[in-house]
Amino acid sequence: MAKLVPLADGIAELVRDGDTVALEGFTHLIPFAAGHEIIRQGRRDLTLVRMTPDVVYDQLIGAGCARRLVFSWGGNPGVGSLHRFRDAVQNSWPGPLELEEHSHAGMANRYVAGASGLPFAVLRGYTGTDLPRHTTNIRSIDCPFTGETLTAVPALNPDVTVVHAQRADRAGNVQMWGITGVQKEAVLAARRSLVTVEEIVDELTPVAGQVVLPGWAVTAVAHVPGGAHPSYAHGYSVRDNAFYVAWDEISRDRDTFQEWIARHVRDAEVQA
Amino acid sequence: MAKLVPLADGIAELVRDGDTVALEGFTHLIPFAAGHEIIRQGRRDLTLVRMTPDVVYDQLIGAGCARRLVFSWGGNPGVGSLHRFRDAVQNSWPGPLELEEHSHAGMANRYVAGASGLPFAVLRGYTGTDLPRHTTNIRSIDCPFTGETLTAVPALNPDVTVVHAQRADRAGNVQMWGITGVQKEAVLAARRSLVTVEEIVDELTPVAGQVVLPGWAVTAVAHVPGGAHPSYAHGYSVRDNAFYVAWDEISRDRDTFQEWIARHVRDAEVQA
Amino acid sequence: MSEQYTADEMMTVAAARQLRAGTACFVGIGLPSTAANLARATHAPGLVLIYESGCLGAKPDRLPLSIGDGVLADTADAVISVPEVFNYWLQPGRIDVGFLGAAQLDRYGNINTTVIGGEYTDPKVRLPGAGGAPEIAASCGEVVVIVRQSRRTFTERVDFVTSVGYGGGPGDRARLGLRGGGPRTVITDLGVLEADPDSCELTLTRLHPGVTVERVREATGWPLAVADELSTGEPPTAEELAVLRALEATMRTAA
Amino acid sequence: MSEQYTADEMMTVAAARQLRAGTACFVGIGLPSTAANLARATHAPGLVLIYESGCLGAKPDRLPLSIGDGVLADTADAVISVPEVFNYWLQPGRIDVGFLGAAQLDRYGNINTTVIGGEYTDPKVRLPGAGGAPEIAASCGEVVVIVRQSRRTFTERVDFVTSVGYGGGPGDRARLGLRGGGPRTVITDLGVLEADPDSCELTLTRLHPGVTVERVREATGWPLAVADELSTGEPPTAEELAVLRALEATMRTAA
Repeated sequence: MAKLVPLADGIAELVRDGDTVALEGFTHLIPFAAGHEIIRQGRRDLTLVRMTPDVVYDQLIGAGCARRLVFSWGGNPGVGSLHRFRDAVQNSWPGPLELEEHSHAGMANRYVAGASGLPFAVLRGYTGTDLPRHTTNIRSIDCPFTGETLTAVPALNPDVTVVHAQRADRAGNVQMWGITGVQKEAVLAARRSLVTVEEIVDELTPVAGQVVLPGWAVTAVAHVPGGAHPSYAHGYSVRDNAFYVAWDEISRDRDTFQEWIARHVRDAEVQA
Repeated sequence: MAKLVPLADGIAELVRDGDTVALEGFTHLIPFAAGHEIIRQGRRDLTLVRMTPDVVYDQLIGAGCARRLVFSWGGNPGVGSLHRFRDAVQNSWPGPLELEEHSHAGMANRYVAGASGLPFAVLRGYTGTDLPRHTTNIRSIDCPFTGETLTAVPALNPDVTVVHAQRADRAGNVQMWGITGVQKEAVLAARRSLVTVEEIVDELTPVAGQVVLPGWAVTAVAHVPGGAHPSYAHGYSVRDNAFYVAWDEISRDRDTFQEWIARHVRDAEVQA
Repeated sequence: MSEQYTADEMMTVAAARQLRAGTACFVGIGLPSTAANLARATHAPGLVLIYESGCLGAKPDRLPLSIGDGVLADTADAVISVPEVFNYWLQPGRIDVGFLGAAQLDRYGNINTTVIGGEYTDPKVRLPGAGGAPEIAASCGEVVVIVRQSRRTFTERVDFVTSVGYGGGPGDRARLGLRGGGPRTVITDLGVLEADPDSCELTLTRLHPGVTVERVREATGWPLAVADELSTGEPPTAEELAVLRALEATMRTAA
Repeated sequence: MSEQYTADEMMTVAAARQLRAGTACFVGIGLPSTAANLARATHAPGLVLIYESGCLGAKPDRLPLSIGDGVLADTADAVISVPEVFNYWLQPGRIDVGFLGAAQLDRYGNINTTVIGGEYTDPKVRLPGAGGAPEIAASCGEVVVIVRQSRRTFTERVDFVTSVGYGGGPGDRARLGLRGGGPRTVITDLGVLEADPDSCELTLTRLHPGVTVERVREATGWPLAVADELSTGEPPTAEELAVLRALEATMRTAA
């Protein structure tokens, strides 16, 4: 059964310096509060894994938590570039950022292999692109029946995956709905997992489109209402699109970014 | 968009002599009425594919529709043997039945590969068993990253898959819920598909646990209330366990079986 | 304590006692499902039942009549697709205990549920086949086999290896790359056999009350290993019997 | 007909006109989503919109602000996982039309959205990267590229091949095993380019009203092929403009 823990304790216990960490959530249900707690606790040398390094990874990268990024699309959705990500890649600020770059199909399948206890996944992907030239983690494989050549990618098995969900019950069973992305796979692929939730309830009433993660497959659950802001939790909040737009300005300049992190993350009043 | 058709027309158009046919449904939602229509129309030389050749395939085999069976568990669930299946294998009655035998994990992954447009699937399976000795459709494959040896099975791509579902709307969008087994994969893996449904509605209201197949991914839909009997449709009917028990007696003897098929299938009053 | 009970009831109760709360258990219909539900209704309320139809954490209030019984979907924590059961839950080793039956079983716990006698293509008896068993046997933390004991079933050599136990003996599971622990325990209507940690051979470690070693030997088609410290199991308690019979009554009512 | 409109509006309208009812279309946020929703609201109400966030058959009544906008999940025929989008829907070739943007594009429709200038490990400009594009480009029945035309974007050689068009020319897609049709059409703010069926080279086939061939040549970083029968597209109709502007207004309100 998943333990119910305060967010700070969950991060302290489950996310360690040097870990491979996946914060997933596809536009919806992005675990921003957990990302901020990682910054507050000053984690270092993380390998950050995520299909779409959104503003949450821009913040972690700019705050100096990351050594390496494994990803498939690094932008501010609907707005433009991630300036901290770009500054790290182009100017090694605040430090160098090693990249391992994939396509969405490749990343999704890497999580699927990880969740399935397989060492690799097979897909029709990457062929003819320049992506395989920059990592040994994209290889070819021949079908043992037809002889056709396909692409193989290795399983992703993060040390810890963090996701946000709408609800959990007291046994740590987690329920999410709306766009649920690759979260089930990311949690099941990980050695440890932390789920932040909008609400803890006595009983999970069924919802159409729900994904349920049984408590015995989750390490810890933290009650963090609003923990996806500026992303959203379907049925609880709406996406703060204005913040995503504002982030473009905040993040463009190193000083402005650092002031924002100091005020809104490092020195922020945090619930116990 | 899927066409709405009478069952007889759907079978006449989509199921042809010599076809590879999958009727799926895992205990729940087994398309019995469609199976009976295949018998009535006298299809021959079918390769029948199904994880659990239940009573429905016992009937098709006994009625002489099948030349070959691809499966992973051939029993009368909770009751015992499938006598027509056994008689075909042990005594070639009413004709010889070629077998290709897998495990559930292998069959499920063969459908997944078929639905995914891949020629094969990889799993940890079959190792050390005698199953690979009897088919060339179970082979080994090495992970291009770790060197570990795993098992490969080829994709299943039936000529036609038939499933039963609770509801469809007039555009042929199909909705099923409860235990949904491998039906989505079986439909998506097939070249053509027919879905029989309990009800045609103006609008599909969301249901927890639903699987929705968009009408543009389905070939035809037929309105066949009760079309899963003696299996069941969650929310519409309950499993006729007494029939499954009675089938043991009906099917044990060739003559009793043939009388039953004559009376209840071949000469049955069928809705238009 | 002194109530009358059948050998099958003793077998089911012994199987239920193997299961501990907080573990996840892959159950098939029949004796495994009865035993698992008995455990959940008595000493192991937190036992997580997983049915291959896709029901994770099913909590049926009656015995399901098939692995696709609606009561399983209605009471499950999550209902998932069949590919997901095998790929995301069984294969990675998330399931602690797998329950299997057997038509034939050898001293290394290799199981046959496929064909008996004759050639594979022309068998004397055609059985249902593999189902989920090969991968349950491969991947669960441990396997518990429930099977009535007789010379026909407990054979020197199985006619077909449907599910691998310890193969030909020590080291074979590792050589084959099977990651689960294998058949640690075989529960029969006569007693309990456990795989010897060194030889991997199934060894009689416990007799059900009133059963003699001689009787178990007679029901075994190979020279049976018997533990030095052979114990006798407790008969079913009044509560175990009452709950078991109430569960079985729900099955008759529903059918 | 004689209303004022911008070059971007013309581009969006031209893209929308490419889409036919009854086809399934993989759309990203921005111009593709606007064009697809314009098509659905005008001549192609039966157009099936697929967003990589997992929304199949989304029918938003306003423009979504991200591919994970709640309005997409609320109005979709089905919401599925991201692995399922790529494995069950895109990869097997179920999707007729894929819409892509580009930071750089060459004459064979090869697309760069990864890095510009410098080395890959030390680029002048780091772009977002691949996302779903490589497999959209590989597997959709055909690809429509929407991109503003300039020498910076329409380059002799892309700095990084993120998504393959026709590779180095005829036969390359087949050699690479890419099963979709590739970039048949490129719609820009100046006109429409189509891949020549023989040479695979992007060829100017249509100008937007008021645009000259000379202007398109100047905005192209390679010697541009021009069709013998060069047509001029219709300007946006009053209805197209009204619907487009109403859609874009919903975006401003929501943000």
